[in-house]
Amino acid sequence: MPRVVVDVVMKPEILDPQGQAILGALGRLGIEGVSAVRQGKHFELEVAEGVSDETITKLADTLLANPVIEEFTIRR
Amino acid sequence: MPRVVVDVVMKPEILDPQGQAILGALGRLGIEGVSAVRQGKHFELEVAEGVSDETITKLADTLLANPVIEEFTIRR
Amino acid sequence: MGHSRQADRPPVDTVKQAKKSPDVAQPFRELGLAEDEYARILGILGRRPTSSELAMYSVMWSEHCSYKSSKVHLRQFGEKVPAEAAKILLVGMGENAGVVDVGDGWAVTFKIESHNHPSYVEPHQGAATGVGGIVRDILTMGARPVAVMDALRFGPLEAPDTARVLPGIVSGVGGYGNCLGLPNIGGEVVFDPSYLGNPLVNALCVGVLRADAIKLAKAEGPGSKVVLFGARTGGDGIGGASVLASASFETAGKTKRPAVQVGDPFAEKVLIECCLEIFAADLVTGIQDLGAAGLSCATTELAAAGSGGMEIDLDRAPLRDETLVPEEILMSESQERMMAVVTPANLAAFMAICAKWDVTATVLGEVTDGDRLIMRWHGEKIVDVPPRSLAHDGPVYERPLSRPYDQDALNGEHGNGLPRPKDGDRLRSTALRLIGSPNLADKSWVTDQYDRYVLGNTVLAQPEDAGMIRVTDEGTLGLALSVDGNGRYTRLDPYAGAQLALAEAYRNVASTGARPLAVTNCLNFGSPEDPAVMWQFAEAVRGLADGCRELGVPVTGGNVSFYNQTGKTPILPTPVIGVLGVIDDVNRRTPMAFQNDGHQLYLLGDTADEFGGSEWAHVMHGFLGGHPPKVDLAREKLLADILINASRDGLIDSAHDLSDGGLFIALAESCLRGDVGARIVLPEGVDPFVFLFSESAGRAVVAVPRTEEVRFTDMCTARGLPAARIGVIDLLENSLDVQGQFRIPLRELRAAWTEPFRARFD
Amino acid sequence: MGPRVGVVTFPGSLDDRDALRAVRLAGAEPIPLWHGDKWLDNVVAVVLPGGFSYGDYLRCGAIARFSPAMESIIDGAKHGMPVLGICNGFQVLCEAHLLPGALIRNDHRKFVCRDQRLRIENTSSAWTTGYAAGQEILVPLKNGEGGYVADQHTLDELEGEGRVVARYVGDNPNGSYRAIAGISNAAGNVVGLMPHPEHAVEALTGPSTDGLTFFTSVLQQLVAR
Ligand SMILES: Nc1ncnc2c1ncn2[C@@H]1O[C@H](COP(=O)(O)OP(=O)(O)O)[C@@H](O)[C@H]1O
Ligand SMILES: [Mg+2]
Repeated sequence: MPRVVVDVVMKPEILDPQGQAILGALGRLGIEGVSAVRQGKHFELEVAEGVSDETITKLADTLLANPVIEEFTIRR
Repeated sequence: MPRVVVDVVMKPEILDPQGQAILGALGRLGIEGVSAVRQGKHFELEVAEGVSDETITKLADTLLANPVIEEFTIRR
Repeated sequence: MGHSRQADRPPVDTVKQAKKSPDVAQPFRELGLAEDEYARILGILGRRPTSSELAMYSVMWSEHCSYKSSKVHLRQFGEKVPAEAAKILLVGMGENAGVVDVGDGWAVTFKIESHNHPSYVEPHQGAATGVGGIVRDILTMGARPVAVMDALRFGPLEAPDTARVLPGIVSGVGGYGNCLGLPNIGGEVVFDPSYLGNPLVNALCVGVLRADAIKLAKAEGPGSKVVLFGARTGGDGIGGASVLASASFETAGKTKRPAVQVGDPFAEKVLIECCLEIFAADLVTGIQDLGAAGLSCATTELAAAGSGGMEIDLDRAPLRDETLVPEEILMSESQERMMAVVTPANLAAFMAICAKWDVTATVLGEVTDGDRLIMRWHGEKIVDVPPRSLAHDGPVYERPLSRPYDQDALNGEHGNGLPRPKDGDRLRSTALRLIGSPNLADKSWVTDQYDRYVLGNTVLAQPEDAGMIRVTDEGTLGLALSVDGNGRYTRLDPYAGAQLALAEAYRNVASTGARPLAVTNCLNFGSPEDPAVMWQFAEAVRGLADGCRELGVPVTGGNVSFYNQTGKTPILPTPVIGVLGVIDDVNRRTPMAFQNDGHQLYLLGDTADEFGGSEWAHVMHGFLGGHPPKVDLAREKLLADILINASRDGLIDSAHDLSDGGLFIALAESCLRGDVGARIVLPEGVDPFVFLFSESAGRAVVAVPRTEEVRFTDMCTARGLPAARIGVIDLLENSLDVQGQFRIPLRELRAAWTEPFRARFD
Repeated sequence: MGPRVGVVTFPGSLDDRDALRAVRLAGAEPIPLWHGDKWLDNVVAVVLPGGFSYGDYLRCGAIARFSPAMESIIDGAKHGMPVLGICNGFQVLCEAHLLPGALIRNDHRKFVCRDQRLRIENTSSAWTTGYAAGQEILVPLKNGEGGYVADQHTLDELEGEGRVVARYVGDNPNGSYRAIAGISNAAGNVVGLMPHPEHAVEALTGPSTDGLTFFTSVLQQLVAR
């Protein structure tokens, strides 16, 4: 069954407190070379053959992401 | 600056309440053809040129994912 | 990366530029300024404003920040301040929040504020940042925030959009408050069609401090540093509160900035602890939170309250988004930021505490002995204004008012002809319909998402009449708080409606045994440009000011929210009133639950045939008309006295005030809370329907141990408060039995009460 | 004053004051500890309190686990020092691998605050000796991510070794596997608990005083030693 992946991240101009917290922890872990972290959501959907791109987009736009503050990408 | 993506999902044997809830909502939205949803986390890291695969793996394994319940994939 | 983008930007408008090009057309209208307001700015400055100055005037003179439509009315709170206020008011209206003296060297600051519009756009973040904002107001006074409350209004429970808005708002209020570690001790959830396109989110915070440790928003002492600390400044909320991002920003190549702010409760929690440590070490001479109008507001208010001026290097502000232009930085409403004035001697210690808490802190400039607020951007002067002209000398309007065209018709339509239940069976089904209606139903679906235990000082919380907290665990001093409002009553009579809201909150506080002390308010209305709305507003303020004077409780602060409407249709006028009370010994608190077998139930107060604006008329007939219940504030005072004395002397072991839904609902709630039954005997000659469901004000039900009955009734008789014995608590009964009429098993009652929310949202 | 019992404050800890109060009411000397200090100030037992350390960003407890204080606590725990993790503290202990399994989002996906009945199933851990086996207690529960999960093998092992310290009675409030509310390590000195005993230590402010026994239990142990 085909799998579709939808990744949702905060719009770049919106605060991403989680990314900030992770970046802080990296320092304490002694991991270097990472200059920015953004955290988002990752969805893996199993869809039937015929499901259209429009359907997936509608799904992402209404349910998986909040378009007021987030944006998404779809990978099939 | 190179970007690395780490996706983290729950191991299949662990209950995923958020994925379940989305599946339930799909029915109510009248979207058909989706048979399973898993929700995970999506990280976008900006890393310096020289950062090795090992470093990223260590980062994912010790911080970004909890190996007790989660598994991860890395895309560079 | 910053540099290449910098090249795309239009040159920054400077004071020099403004002098050289007096005739440049400026987008003041798009920024919400009227022609005459713009002319006034030209007069104040003697030249055209720079675009940064224009941005500042536009946000500072917005309705939200300047109170230009409400100011002339709000003055009454000061003019009619009750004599009692002199004894307790340490800081009055006008500061971030009022402060009252509660004894034992302790002071309390509390305030309620709206976040209605953002919560409609993005329910979770809108509500969350509403809580965040009010908590910072309280913190700014030098207090430790100790509890929050939330008064919420939604469209009909069954409306599809309510399923979007309500869960998001509740998770936002809970998510932010829980993460700050502040117990939520009460609030309201009310449904009415008028709120469908415009929900209300009113958040209250209360804080405690030592009476000698109050902090003020004031920049004093030339040479003192102006420090911005907390979160970095981003582009969020520009256009959220008061203006829309204008054409001038589009020329900077911007797509639209997000209209909502996103909150980071963790950052705020850390900021709170950091500030409290800074206060404890006495390191600031003035402090201000950044809320609406962000840096514009903080700098001008600090400077305006001081005796000197201020100079700021705006380019030092740490940014989250390097592309922001000065105008945007000045207007940004990024959350979790504070501004402090710190003497050079204290600066190092101040910075060390910030570092300990990992809080970014940056010196932006300093206090001067001049009288101007000056800002520079990479060395060029972009702002040079008299700060008081922004903070205090904004426009003031006496907006036209007129009684709504339908007011007389509304009041004339009494609804006396509405069919009333006449026999026991019909009274029973009415009772079940009411307790299972959204406004009266169990709210624990909402309140179970709020932490009420954290800090370990919560003595009473929802669903009690008022929340109560212990000030410290080393003493017994306690605070009680209730928030109430009734839009339907206020629509029928705004003067009385505001007083009824005040009376209800006052009565709720007294029901717990605490003495009401002070008032805060959040006035939610439609457009001030609509004379009918303005009349409602003026009447409500007059009613509240008169009511506070009569009850002897001063208004210490509050908030006005206008433009609550869908299209041209305003919401029901909704003043939400918060009353703070004090109790010497929290161990003497009176809970609402019926507990002990055989204790006698007394109804205090008078019951008249009053159904105007009632839940019964609303639920059973969808009807609104007539007049709200009569207001008798002298009676409210007497009732409160009796409730307080009875609690202190141990004469009662439960009390519950009567409000929406009347006596039956109060009895049902007390039975369900204690999980015990009661037998009710209707007094001779009463109309059972009126007795059970009328919403007459000034009433409460108390449970009196048999041993205290004589003392209690003697006290009521001596003071002239009607007290009628109406029944007894019956542990074996397991039902609410209204003898001769109907009997409802508690299980059935509870099922009806909990059904609406679970069925809708689970 | 009794033995010194430490309570760690992480950025975002919320119930640290409550835990200090519970320690005091139990008769021990409460010692506040700062997450950034490795030095544990001569405490003989440690409580990791509830809250949202580091905002619960990433995963609850994931970032707190790497603090300097935790390094010392992990070390101490391995040498038998009693450690109690409450709510967020439980999450930190799982992230630190001092306890098996993990805590995930409640199955109903809402934060829940309610008075919860628990059954104490293990009375030999350092923190539960004062209870009677099978005793039912009432304490507040408040969490958004309180669902205890582990693989079958681990669950069976926990059950087999009697390391399920407390179980939810009545409705499972968060979808925890096998209604598990708390567990201990094999040695019994480290206990993680999702509900909040520190909020049930005074009749005035809690639903009961049943929670106090967690703190008096450890005290008796320490004094007996
Ligand atoms: N949004 C809310 N947040 C917190 N507590 C609430 C909320 N809504 C209602 N409550 C609580 O539920 C109880 C019942 O509410 P309500 O019927 O409005 O009380 P009252 O009529 O006494 O003012 C009160 O304790 C109130 O504080
Ligand atoms: Mg009440």
